[in-house]
Amino acid sequence: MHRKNSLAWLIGGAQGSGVDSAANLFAKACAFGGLYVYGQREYYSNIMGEHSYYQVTVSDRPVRSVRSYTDILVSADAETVFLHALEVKPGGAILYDPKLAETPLSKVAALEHRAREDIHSYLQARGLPETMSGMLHDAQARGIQLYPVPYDELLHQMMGEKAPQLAQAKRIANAMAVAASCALVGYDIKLLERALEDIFFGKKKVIELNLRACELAYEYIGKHFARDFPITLEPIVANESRIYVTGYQATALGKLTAGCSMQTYYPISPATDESVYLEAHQIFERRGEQGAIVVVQVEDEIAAITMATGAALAGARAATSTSGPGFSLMVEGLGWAGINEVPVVITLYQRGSPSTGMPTRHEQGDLRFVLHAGHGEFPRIVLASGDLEECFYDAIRAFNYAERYQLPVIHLLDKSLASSSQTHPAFDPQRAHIDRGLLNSSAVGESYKRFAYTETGISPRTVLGTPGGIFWNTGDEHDELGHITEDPIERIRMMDKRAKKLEIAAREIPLSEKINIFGDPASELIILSWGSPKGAILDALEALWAEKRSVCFVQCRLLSPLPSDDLRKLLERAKRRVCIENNYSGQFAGLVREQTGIAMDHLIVKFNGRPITMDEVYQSVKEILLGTAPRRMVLTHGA
Amino acid sequence: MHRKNSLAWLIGGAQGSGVDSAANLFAKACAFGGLYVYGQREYYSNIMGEHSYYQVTVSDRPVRSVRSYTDILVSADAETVFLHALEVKPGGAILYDPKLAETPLSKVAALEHRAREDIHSYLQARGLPETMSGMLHDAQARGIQLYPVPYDELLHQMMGEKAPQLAQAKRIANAMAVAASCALVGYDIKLLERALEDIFFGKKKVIELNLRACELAYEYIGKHFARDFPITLEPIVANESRIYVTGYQATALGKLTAGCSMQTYYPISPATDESVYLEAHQIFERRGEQGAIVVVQVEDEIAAITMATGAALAGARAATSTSGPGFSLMVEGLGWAGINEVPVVITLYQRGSPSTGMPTRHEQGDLRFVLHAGHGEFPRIVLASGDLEECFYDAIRAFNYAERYQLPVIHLLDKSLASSSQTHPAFDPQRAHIDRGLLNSSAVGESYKRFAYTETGISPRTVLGTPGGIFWNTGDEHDELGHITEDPIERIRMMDKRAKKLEIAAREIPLSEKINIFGDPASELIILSWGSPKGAILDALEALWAEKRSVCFVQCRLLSPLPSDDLRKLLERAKRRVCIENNYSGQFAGLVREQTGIAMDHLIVKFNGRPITMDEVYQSVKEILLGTAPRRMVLTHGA
Amino acid sequence: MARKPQDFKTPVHNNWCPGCGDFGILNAVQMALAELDLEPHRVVIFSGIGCSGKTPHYINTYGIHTLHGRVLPYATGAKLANPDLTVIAVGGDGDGLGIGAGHFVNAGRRNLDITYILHNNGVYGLTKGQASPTLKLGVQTKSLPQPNINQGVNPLFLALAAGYTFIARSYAYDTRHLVTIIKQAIAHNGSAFIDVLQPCPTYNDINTREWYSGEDRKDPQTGRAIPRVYKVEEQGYDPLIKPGMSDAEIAAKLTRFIEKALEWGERIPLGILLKNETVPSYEERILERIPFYRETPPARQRISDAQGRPTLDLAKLLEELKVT
Amino acid sequence: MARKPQDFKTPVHNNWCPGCGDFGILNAVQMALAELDLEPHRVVIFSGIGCSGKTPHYINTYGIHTLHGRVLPYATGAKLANPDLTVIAVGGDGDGLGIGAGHFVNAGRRNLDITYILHNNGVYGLTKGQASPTLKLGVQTKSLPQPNINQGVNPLFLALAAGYTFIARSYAYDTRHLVTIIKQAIAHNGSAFIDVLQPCPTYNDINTREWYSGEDRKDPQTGRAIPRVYKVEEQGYDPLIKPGMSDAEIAAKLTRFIEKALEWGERIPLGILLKNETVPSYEERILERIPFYRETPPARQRISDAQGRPTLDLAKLLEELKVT
Ligand SMILES: Cc1ncc(C[n+]2csc(CCOP(=O)(O)OP(=O)(O)O)c2C)c(N)n1
Ligand SMILES: Cc1ncc(C[n+]2csc(CCOP(=O)(O)OP(=O)(O)O)c2C)c(N)n1
Ligand code: SF4
Ligand code: SF4
Ligand SMILES: [Mg+2]
Ligand SMILES: [Mg+2]
Repeated sequence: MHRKNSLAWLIGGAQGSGVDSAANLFAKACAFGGLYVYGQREYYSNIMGEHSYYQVTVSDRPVRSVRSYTDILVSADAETVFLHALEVKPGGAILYDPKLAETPLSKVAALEHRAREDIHSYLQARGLPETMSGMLHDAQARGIQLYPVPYDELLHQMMGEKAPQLAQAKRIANAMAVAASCALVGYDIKLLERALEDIFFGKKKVIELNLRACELAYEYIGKHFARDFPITLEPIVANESRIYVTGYQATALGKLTAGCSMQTYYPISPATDESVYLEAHQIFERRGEQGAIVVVQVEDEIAAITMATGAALAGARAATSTSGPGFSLMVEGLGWAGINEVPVVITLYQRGSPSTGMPTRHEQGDLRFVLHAGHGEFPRIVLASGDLEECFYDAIRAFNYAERYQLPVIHLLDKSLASSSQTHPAFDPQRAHIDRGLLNSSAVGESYKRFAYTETGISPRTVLGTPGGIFWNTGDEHDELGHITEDPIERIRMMDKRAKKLEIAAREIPLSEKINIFGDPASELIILSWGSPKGAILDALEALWAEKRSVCFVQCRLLSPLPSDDLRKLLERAKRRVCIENNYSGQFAGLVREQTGIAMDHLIVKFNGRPITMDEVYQSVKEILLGTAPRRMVLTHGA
Repeated sequence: MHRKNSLAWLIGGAQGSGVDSAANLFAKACAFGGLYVYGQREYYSNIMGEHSYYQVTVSDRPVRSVRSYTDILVSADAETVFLHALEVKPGGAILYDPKLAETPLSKVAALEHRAREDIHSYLQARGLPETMSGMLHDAQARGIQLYPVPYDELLHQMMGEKAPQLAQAKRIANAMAVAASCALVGYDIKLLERALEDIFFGKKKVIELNLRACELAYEYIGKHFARDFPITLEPIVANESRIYVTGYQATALGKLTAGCSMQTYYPISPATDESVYLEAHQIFERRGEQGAIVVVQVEDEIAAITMATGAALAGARAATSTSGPGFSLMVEGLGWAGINEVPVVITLYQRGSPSTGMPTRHEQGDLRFVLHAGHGEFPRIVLASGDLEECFYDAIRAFNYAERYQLPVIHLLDKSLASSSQTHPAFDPQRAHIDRGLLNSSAVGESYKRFAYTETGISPRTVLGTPGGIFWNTGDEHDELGHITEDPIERIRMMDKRAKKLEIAAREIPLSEKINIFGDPASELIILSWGSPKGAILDALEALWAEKRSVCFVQCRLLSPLPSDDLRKLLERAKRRVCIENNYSGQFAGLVREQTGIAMDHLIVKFNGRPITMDEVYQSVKEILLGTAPRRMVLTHGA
Repeated sequence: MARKPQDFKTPVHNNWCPGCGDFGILNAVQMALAELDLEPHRVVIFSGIGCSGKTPHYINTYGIHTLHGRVLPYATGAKLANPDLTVIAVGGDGDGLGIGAGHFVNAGRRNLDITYILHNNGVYGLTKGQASPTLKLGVQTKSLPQPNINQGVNPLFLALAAGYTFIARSYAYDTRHLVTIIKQAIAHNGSAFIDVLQPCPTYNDINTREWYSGEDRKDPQTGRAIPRVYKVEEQGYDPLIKPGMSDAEIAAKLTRFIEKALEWGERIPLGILLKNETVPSYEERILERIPFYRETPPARQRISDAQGRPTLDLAKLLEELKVT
Repeated sequence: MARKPQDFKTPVHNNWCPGCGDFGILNAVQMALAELDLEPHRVVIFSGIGCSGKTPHYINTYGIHTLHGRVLPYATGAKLANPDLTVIAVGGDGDGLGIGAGHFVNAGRRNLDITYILHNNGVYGLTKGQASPTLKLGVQTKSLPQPNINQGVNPLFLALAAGYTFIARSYAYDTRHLVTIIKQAIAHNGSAFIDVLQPCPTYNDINTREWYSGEDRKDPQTGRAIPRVYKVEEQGYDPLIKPGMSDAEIAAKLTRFIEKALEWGERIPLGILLKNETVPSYEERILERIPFYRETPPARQRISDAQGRPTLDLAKLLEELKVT
């Protein structure tokens, strides 16, 4: 069966050998052709040598998630074949270097013990040799086409004695594999050329070298293999200005748009990339003048949150960006910002946890923690983005909420968002608005009270350095001036005042910023979720709707204050409810039950460190609809 | 109306002026007379000068809480009269130093702004002078008897020129006030003498000096005032061996009994006292040999938890003790202990929060935080003691749970427990049992796997130094040996294994250690609570039951794993349900709803930094029974 | 019209113990601010947690009483966001060198233009007298049940190792001296650290006012106490390291500094012990990256127009991501 | 039968980059353990987080890979609980002197008998090459977009300020030297600190193997590289401070130490720079409090009998609380 413009592509190889760049090359080549692209990177907490891979989904319709299967597997090493061959769909292809074909399983040093055992059993059970070709034979038997491409030979043929060194050769070979992929699906090599020019911008020699190698590989496929691959890609016309953007970039761009002028950070995966990107773009244009963000690499995450808070007190829009272990260290600082009503933004990229966990893997395991982090009780706003567009606009909102309600805001993201890339209509600053709340930037007079009791609990704010605006802060309970008090009545008033702000926020924030509803809430089944599963759910929904399944998806974006009334109303009416989350216990389902009293009928969780795929959602939802699903379903896809 | 052996006594004065010692003296004098005593200390986060006070409830039946009113107010300074006179019941007494009578309100420098304003309005409204005597006049008008005692004169009379210095004189005057109180209620001065001897054990001169001064004060009351005070105290016979113990001591004694041999701490109120007590008792007797606990004051709470964890790995029963801000810093270490299945005990004394909050004040605001502290998900056991007996036995249980289920255990206490003292039957080591779980203390052979998958999720443990027991630990996800893995399937297995342990704990821990039920669950109203409100609730229950009110009290002691099925069954059948907590949002009520689906009909909360009194419970529960109560009631008693 | 110390006082009730050295430091800060004639709203006092942590509440400038051990990163954040502020950090020895030691070391590496005043009383005052990191090994103050089991850390030495470019010591009861030092510390362009010997009469009965002033060792002839503290400037000590000095000259300076830093017990040096002008301040380093940092630091960026529209030229940034 | 380095290896796949200095340190630790003929189960290797943090997994002794920056308190806890263990802590420079600087300073104050090996590569390896606290101001490694904005901290100097009683430096590629140093560090009764220069070929292209061995400055005559690193012991440097030395002798030792500690760039000293035997170890200090600590340390207390009954004589403790 021939398919046009719909492809699941995967490249795998050793960390540090250029797998990402190759994937980026392929993705951009597709994107330049007007196709929609979604890419997701998987890698070890390691600098060189461990297995990494990159999945790219390409389509002529928007795509937002990875697939459980692969159409074309590009293997930069034997390990990739061992680990991913079984994901390749019948009718799909495996590209590989024939010189690796006889690599025995035992020589693939970096393989995980469990994986090695499983592959061993698999091959043994089938009487196949425990080598890469054993795997390939098996694949072929399952209807997969094999494409051996002798990269070295082609390179030598092209360069003769001047063939590049091993490390560089690997990188070029990866680019050649991309070219071979293009050849397979009949995609115009001109677009690959454009991608090369874009990626190696300005580096003429590199472009030329890569291009020639790519051409050779492209031709090689044409010459040596039948043109019978059932999937083709063709450029289409895009009637919009589109970017190919990664999650951490989208967030960083949102921060810059919001006017974030100071970011502190301590390196940590997968949050670091955002800060590095910001630092690389520390100087930029503002209307009529130059703008800048001061990015500070600090000594630890305690310094990160406290320094950002200090900057916020001085009037800067300030943020810090981190992941689980770092956030764990920020908890005390969060409480201080809470009691002192300081608008500070914490961007939290969740990752595989607990503890050091799986530093470069995906999870949504920190929801409950961020809601309750810090001893005692103080208001905070927590919002979770579900895709790259939301990363951008929510990053702006985070600062608005922080300043309007004078409290710490946690912008909840995760590894999957951070390291996925997507083609997307260019972000529109016109849709962004900056709300600095009750901020007095000039003299306010003798009797200024930073924490004056007001109707809304929000007191007009000054920043350090404002004439006539002197205030005091303390982590202790305080009076309206900000001086320490242990008076039991003042205490009650101050607690009420702070709590009030969250009530106001719950009332003022429009529903559209709290919840997204896709489909008809009166459907057979309501899928409830938050954060990054959105993409896979939406992709699955399309397929389900195409089959006329009655399913609705409610995405919750505001997690504190939780729109409990709205959720209750939606869920009460539902016939069946399922919550989908990337964690062990179904934290969001618990939260919803706590605040609405409504329990889920089903829970779909995944906690193996990999994001949920479209197919997993599709399958498990279908099981629920068919009535064959258990209450709790654990998804397991991913190498 | 005459009352025998039932008294609410309160002494107030400047921090550092001996108020505590005087209260201790009075309490012990009563306790030596076989009476039941409950004492509660209130003080500022300050070393000298701020207002502190101490409430003592005395009775011939067990008492477990403070009262909202005072029968005898002993004022060591004018501030005490300004702050507490209104709490004195008609028929009660105020003891004071007549030389302070004309102290104007404006001269009481340490008064809180809000309190000053209120007292000002109060006196002004009544046309009274803004002095201590203004307050006293008002009291008298309300039927309170005044007892001026000229301490200085009496002291001078006794010692002439040799009268002690100011600071010491204050302390002696406080002892004299205790003696005067005894005289008022006709309590035998011999028992006061015994208390003096006990407290100043061995310091002959001090005892003598205080005793003589006390005698003078005692006589002074007899000579100058009518013997018409309506309350009397009389010794009764105690048929048991009883101790007068403070919460932090009870916990420390539990730890020592449990065999805790290493405690790390960083000073913090109100947790420090426990560590100081342990250090003071670092050497003790074990059957047949000497025992010791190594108490280490470390550089911060991060070091406290990590060092204790290191000690636990080496096989010591190890603990650390802290309060909110300290716990906030321990969160990352907690997660590491969780993923590495290290039995470590954290004793958490909750205090007024958030942030630095009210460091020496009471609150139960950390429940949700301890349940979810740490990024990601890992099992922990959380148990909360409700009184001093539970402090002792739970401290032992904490270690047993930790070692049996190989996980961090949080023993949740609070300021009220830490600083309340109570007469109590001597703790019984016979009731204590030590369970070290699956601990291999000798060679286990070549193939030892620290994290071997088992039926229960619990793997036999070795400690550092065990021959043949070598293992590895890492904060990363790991395989059975403890080596890093990012394998998605190994990951699922390890998460399941760890989670399993909590299921086993939930099954194995007997109901009696999870829940206490007082009264008939089929009553009109079920009171749900956890932790220190227990005392006030039980004291109120007695009064309510005496009035034949149909009320039952369910105290939850195990908070993780929450005995949700048991709670659900109890609550489902209830006609009405109220949850009583010392926090703002009713955290436990939320937890119960999350895990049982059952919402409370009423919530009684208190968050002004003071513990709940018996009268507050009595009043508010009665309102509920009468149907006049709002859904959420905020208690406010306390100066 | 020049300011008076009175202008820097607040009506907040002070609850330090009578005779506490903190009073001397408080007064000195207020006098220094007055003598420098700084506008109160341009000054921010940051503090940690402890008795000393209450200082900002008693001073009529912006006052930020932060978390235990975290005074330096908070102060750093504010100063980075608005370099026009005069930023002073104060805190206890437990705060700064116990729980806060990591920040102390790492702040030294920045050389940001702030002043850090350490209230060195040898104890954790507010938690009732446990040994602080500066208390010497084996010393037993009255609040300790047993002699101190840890070595004391030398704040001056540690400050040098960390990279502070202005290192001084003063004494809480010599207000005049302390005022002079604080003024110079504020004037110094870089991180200034002042180790202030601060008697805690309540818990530390070893390093008392009497001990510092040598009441226990009177001159047998005059009967006068021979103070332990003395001023290095009176001995012609020159703390200045300036551009152009040879390596040998600098090495000699450091050697003298270390000699002084190690003195304790019988003779305790006070004064400016190091003033290194050869190290660029953090602000100068930022200027290398962001040339207009001084004019529009983070706190003064015009991030939106009157309508609340972002001023950022996003299109330019999107350029490099464009695919169609 | 003497042990071999091989006995201390595990089959775990090592995933450091080719040429990483960590290999040299790993080998040296294994060789030192073998040469000291230590029983594997009596040794515990603790590590922080970073590339270096993976070390314990490659060593066949108890191996505890802890949290970022916390290696010292974990190690301290184990050693305190069971002083019979040989405890070695290893970790990165970011780990130890960035996020862990507070513990580094405060562990120095204890002088507990442990060995701490710092993998000093000037970068945060595992997070892709950001500047670590030891990287010098203005240096730009290939992983940095701009020159380093912070001053580098001097680990040796900081160790001295903190109170370590054994301070040495070695070089990852001079395994023999490193083995000798590690053995002496383990033998030292007190806190031993070894600053190991560890090239990170992936991210640090400044302090490379070639740089340390002076490949950029060849002797014009012989054509041989003139190494930057040299051994102080070859120059007759004597690091020992021992009981009975006069103050002046000690001061002279410290001055020489500081001279050496400050050398960098053209000449980089390796070797034991300080070995102070005048400071009691933490164990000795505990023994002052608990005389039987060595026989029954926390990990070896008999806390219950065979029936699980507590052995504590509680009655005695209750005595002082008794009222009836
Ligand atoms: C994280 C944390 N741990 C512990 C405390 C409790 N605490 C309050 S003050 C203090 C010590 C104060 O000592 P120091 O810093 O020397 O200041 P001083 O009181 O002597 O001025 C401590 C440990 C706290 N507030 N926060
Ligand atoms: C609390 C916390 N913050 C951040 C990280 C992320 N992290 C992992 S390794 C590392 C730095 C490692 O650098 P270094 O200590 O120098 O060790 P190296 O990799 O160079 O050996 C960081 C910041 C973490 N694991 N934990
Ligand atoms: S305890 Fe010491 S430092 Fe604190 S206020 Fe009292 S005297 Fe000052
Ligand atoms: S990044 Fe550097 S330190 Fe880490 S393994 Fe590679 S070479 Fe070694
Ligand atoms: Mg102090
Ligand atoms: Mg490093």
